[in-house]
Amino acid sequence: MARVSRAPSTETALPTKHKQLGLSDDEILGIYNKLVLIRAIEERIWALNRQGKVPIAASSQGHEAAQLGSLTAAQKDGSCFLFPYYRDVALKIAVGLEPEQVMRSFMGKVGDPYSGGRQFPFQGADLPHKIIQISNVVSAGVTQATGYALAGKLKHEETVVLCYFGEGGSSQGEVHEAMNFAGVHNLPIVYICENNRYAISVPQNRQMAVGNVADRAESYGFRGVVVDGMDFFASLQATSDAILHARSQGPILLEMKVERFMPHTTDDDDRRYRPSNEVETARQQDPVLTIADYLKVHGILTDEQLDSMRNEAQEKVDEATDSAEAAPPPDASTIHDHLFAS
Amino acid sequence: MARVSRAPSTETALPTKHKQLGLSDDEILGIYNKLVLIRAIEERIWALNRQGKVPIAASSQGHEAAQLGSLTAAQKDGSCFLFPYYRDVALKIAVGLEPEQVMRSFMGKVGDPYSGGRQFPFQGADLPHKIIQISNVVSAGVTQATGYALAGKLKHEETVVLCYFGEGGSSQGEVHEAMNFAGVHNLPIVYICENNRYAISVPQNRQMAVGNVADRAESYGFRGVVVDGMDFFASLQATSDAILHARSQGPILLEMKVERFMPHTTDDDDRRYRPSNEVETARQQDPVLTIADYLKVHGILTDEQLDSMRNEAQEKVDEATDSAEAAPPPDASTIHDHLFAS
Amino acid sequence: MAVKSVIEAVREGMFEEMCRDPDVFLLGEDVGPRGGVFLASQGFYEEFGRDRIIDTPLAEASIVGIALGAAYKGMRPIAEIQFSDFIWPAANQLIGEAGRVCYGTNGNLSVPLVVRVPYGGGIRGGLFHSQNVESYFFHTPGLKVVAPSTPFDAKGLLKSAIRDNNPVVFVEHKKTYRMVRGEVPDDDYVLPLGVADVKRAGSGVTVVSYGLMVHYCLEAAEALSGEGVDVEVVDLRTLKPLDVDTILDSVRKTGRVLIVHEDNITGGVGAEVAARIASGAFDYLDAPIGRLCGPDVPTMPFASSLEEAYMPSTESIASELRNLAAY
Amino acid sequence: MAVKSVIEAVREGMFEEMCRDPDVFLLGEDVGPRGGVFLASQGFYEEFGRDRIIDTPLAEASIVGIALGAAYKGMRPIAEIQFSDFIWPAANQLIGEAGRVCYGTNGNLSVPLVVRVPYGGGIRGGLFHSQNVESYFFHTPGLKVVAPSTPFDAKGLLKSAIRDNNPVVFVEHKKTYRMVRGEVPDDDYVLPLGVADVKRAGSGVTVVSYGLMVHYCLEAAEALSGEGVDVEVVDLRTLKPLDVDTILDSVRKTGRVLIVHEDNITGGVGAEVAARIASGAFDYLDAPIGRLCGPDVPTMPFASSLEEAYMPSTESIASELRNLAAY
Ligand SMILES: Cc1ncc(C[n+]2csc(CCOP(=O)(O)OP(=O)(O)O)c2C)c(N)n1
Ligand SMILES: Cc1ncc(C[n+]2csc(CCOP(=O)(O)OP(=O)(O)O)c2C)c(N)n1
Ligand SMILES: [Mg+2]
Ligand SMILES: [Mg+2]
Repeated sequence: MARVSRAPSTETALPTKHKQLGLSDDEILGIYNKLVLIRAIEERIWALNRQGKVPIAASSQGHEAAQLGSLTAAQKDGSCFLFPYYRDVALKIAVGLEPEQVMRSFMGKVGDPYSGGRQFPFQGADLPHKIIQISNVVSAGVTQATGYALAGKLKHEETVVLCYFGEGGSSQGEVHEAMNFAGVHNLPIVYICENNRYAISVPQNRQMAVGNVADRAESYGFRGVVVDGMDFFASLQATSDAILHARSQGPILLEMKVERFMPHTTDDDDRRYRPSNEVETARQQDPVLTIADYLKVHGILTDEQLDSMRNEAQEKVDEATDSAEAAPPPDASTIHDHLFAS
Repeated sequence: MARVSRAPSTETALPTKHKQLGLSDDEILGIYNKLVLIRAIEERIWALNRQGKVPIAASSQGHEAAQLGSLTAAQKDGSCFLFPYYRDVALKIAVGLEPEQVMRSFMGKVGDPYSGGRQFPFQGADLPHKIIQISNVVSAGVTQATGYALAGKLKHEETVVLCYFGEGGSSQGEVHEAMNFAGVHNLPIVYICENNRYAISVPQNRQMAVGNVADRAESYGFRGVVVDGMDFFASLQATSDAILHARSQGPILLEMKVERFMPHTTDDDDRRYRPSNEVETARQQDPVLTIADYLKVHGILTDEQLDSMRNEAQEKVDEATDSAEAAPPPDASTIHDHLFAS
Repeated sequence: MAVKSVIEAVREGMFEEMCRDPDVFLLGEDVGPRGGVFLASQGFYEEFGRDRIIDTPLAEASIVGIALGAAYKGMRPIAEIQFSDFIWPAANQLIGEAGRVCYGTNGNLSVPLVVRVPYGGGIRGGLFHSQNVESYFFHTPGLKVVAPSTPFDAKGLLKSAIRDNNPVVFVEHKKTYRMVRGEVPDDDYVLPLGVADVKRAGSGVTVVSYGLMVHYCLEAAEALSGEGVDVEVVDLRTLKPLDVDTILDSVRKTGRVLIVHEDNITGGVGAEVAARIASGAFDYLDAPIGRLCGPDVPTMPFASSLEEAYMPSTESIASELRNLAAY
Repeated sequence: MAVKSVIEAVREGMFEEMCRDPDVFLLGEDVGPRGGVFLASQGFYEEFGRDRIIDTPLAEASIVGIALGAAYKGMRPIAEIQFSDFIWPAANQLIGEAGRVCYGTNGNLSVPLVVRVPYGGGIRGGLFHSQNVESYFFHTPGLKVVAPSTPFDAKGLLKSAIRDNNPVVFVEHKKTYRMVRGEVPDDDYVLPLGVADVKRAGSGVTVVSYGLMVHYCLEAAEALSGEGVDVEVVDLRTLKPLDVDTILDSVRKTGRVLIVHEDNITGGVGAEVAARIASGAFDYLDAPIGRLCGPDVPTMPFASSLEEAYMPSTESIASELRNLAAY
């Protein structure tokens, strides 16, 4: 059985959870500020889709605590390399992209940092931020991430790879092959499964006969851990632990239980298959709310601060949208560029 | 952890093991007789390869107890359908092929029951004996077997599918996908892994970081069992149990620990990678010897009978070889036949 | 006859065959309550239940492999690959296995299997939701490949494919799904596999195409008729078996031919068509064989500008036809 | 210069590159102590150790995917697929991913990867140990495809492939491994990718081929020289990039061309060669473009009679050349 990883208990008086995890008040506030911005960006993107200005978007709403928690762990570690998947929108923004870069990526404009507008938003590589995600073919990046970890090991580097996928993606044969290989070679890699119980419309019980993807780790000779991915602190803690484990002992599989608040993508209509109140209930755990509550309880955030954060975020998003809209798409003459490297 | 399945203990006075398993003296003697014939055939085939008359052969030597044990269970059940792999030579002969059919298959002659000489020996389909093995692409048959089991279930039949592969084959992603699907749909299928600890030259510890393939069953929500595949009775018992389980409760993974006595195929030279005494030691468990001992101890077989069995087998093999050699290869004009079904 | 879209025709074709034959069943990702991401199976789950409309785990190799195994047992599975770009994990089952079952068992077994594959670009699908995959299967002996362009063809050919005892890769151009509408008979009909269709008769230049591009070719032909160039449009409909006779007949008549497809030019279906013409109608040719196809970059990029630059268009087809006519 | 076989040339090429560049490593099934099933890496494990000679689990998708990931980090992996027929599980990584990395990251990343693929028939390999897979990769933008015919070419091209910053599918004809011997320089040399080689100059008929078939073409050319037919043999060497200029130059000179390959005819590389000639050298052609290729059945059957019936031979090539010369 996979272990269940928990954040430091809330009952503890002091130090607060974020301090226990080595985050200063400013740092946790900064992270929350990013989250607010990310939410504003995501909501705008969805609206832009409805206006015909963004052809397609997946949303990370509901996955943000897991993504930002694991990213924070990676950033604190300093030697991680990331292979995220298409739903890791919050993560990909939070690494340090400007809102305008984000908008350009979603609109397929020049300046898209991932693919220069050749691919769906946020697919390709953002090497300055140590991210590779070549495609959105589900789980195709998992063997590649494993190979990256192998290369890091062969080169005697400190690098730990974080490799993300959904529970749907865990059904792909390549995931089995990758984990099996990582087990044999004891690679420094953390497999992170963001389990939101749906692969588009297919519920978990039609995808697998088990409750936890993490339990599969044993089949490959390593450890599996289940964590509440709606809890930023638990996600941060579990990822930090996993990174250390991966570096010293080899692979580990971290399953983050999350909720998908939005339809699969802007193309989807989840009313066809999702019980009507499910999302509503899930939204009670919205990290945008729960982290705000936490910060307020601990006197780190006031209502006014929150308001101005939100306003600032909206302003940034407005600006980014306008300039990205004004930006040109790539010149048609570039269609043959970079087919081959020189 | 996978359970370990054991044959009825030898210590028990009476009834003898075969009787406990519902086999009469004649039946167990008949099975042994087949084994002697199979060994004679396999040895001849190897020799024919050295003479340039058989282009390629894999051998089941060392796997026979597992194969014949599981086949006997399937035959006693009466409603099984088999998807074996290339090493299941003993099984494929024992279902009821004439030695001459065997030889024709190995020589690529007209009358090869599997493919009419289009494929490597024993690949294609022997439908009269309820066997399909389209190719020897490792594990490519596993999803197909699973689909066959699904169809049987959709058609409300009694059929239980037995699907065979090596431990090497268990690394293929398709095996993961197949078992996962079988788990979700509770299919009547027994996955049988003949684990001889080598995939050609690659030892088990370079293939996987775990000791038992059977342990993986849990990842798919079903049961895994380890059995001593060098023991005919244990293999029979475990397969019988597994068939019943599959029919009433769904999939099960049976791992049979076996020994590969011969090089991977006639093309291989195992001295490049195998410790010199390993095979020698393993041969002490040769089912051709151990079952003979058993039969003699229980007064079912005498030395004279054994001699005449062997002589008879040699005669059959001689005859079969001669007539298969004399048989023509398929006519060149048939090369386009059966590209499509009508 | 009612006017229907291509997606409606596909849905009807499957629906009718599922009613007609209890051995037909559908499996794939999101084909159940969701009705498929393109809604090809909308309402099927409610009608046929979850034994015959199977939402699979996200694992294409197993979708095709399981379908194959079910076909061995006499079922007639329809496997849906959600987007053509996701067919590669299933290549082992489709290229390696399916096409060799009948041949490799000397006719002992046959495989009544349809793999439905929404494909093609022009819908802002970017590098991984636009691919033209047909030529890979075209090159694979033992597979049939069908690529309809109209609702009428889609339904009639799909029904034939389902009734065929061989593995058929049925590629459906996503852009035609809702864009192309046309009359579809209300009663049962089938169209034979392996027969091309002259969608427009003409005597001056032949254009050979399939799928979405047929419509652009027809538009171009229309445009050129005003200029005195009489274009014959041959819609291959079935890529394999390839109806070489219809192609050669047309070229022998016109002496000039342009082959148009969206797929990358090098090694595409058009290369084979050109080669057949170059050997089979050599003496009739009055001009070099033209090909207007997608360039050799990995599919349509996402940016509107690059996607447009990739796709053959009515204008570029018309211009090539003009050149050919003037040669 | 010493006389070597193709397999020796391949082994030397890899060995030298591994000595030259510590980022080069080899992974695949049985490449370790076994030295590869064709002994391409015999002695490597002992020389380079198990970090650089990695025996993988039996799982081709991961072999290529892991190699790809290692290439992202600046390694130069050589992935061995044991037989071409087993490459299909890796299609997702090779067709779907590898060829799009550089393009799909707008040049952010490149993939210095070589996938070595023993292929081809004539060795009693039957349906699943004989396949010609080159045309699938030939059709895939972003991949290079190399198919040497001689030891000299094999070594020089392999070294170039390893130094190339792009994914290269390097197909090695199994029958040439030990059958074909020739001189190989002792010192370091490379041959450029994308350049065909005129293996025999002639003025009467051009024959275009690659791999094993080049040798049969050369024999046929020899046979015909006695009959007064002067055959030029063009060995493509690299299928992609395709050296169209060399092909067209030859055809413009001879006016007659036969394309020969072992791969199934429909949609094979020869179709593209024919199409290029049909558009690029149309006015120079004195005869229909000929193709002599494997028939459209799934690879060479196992039985000697059927395998022979499948393979183009010196005799059948000579006879086609005779017909062309007489046209
Ligand atoms: C190989 C492949 N098959 C199918 C798809 C279509 N598709 C995209 S996402 C998705 C569901 C993925 O579910 P999961 O892995 O659970 O991730 P989630 O979207 O729930 O985060 C599907 C079927 C794809 N992109 N790639
Ligand atoms: C997909 C695929 N890859 C590689 C091979 C070559 N090959 C044939 S058998 C084999 C080893 C199989 O080992 P295992 O599954 O353990 O079976 P065993 O031979 O030991 O019974 C290999 C690598 C193949 N036939 N198919
Ligand atoms: Mg999910
Ligand atoms: Mg084994």
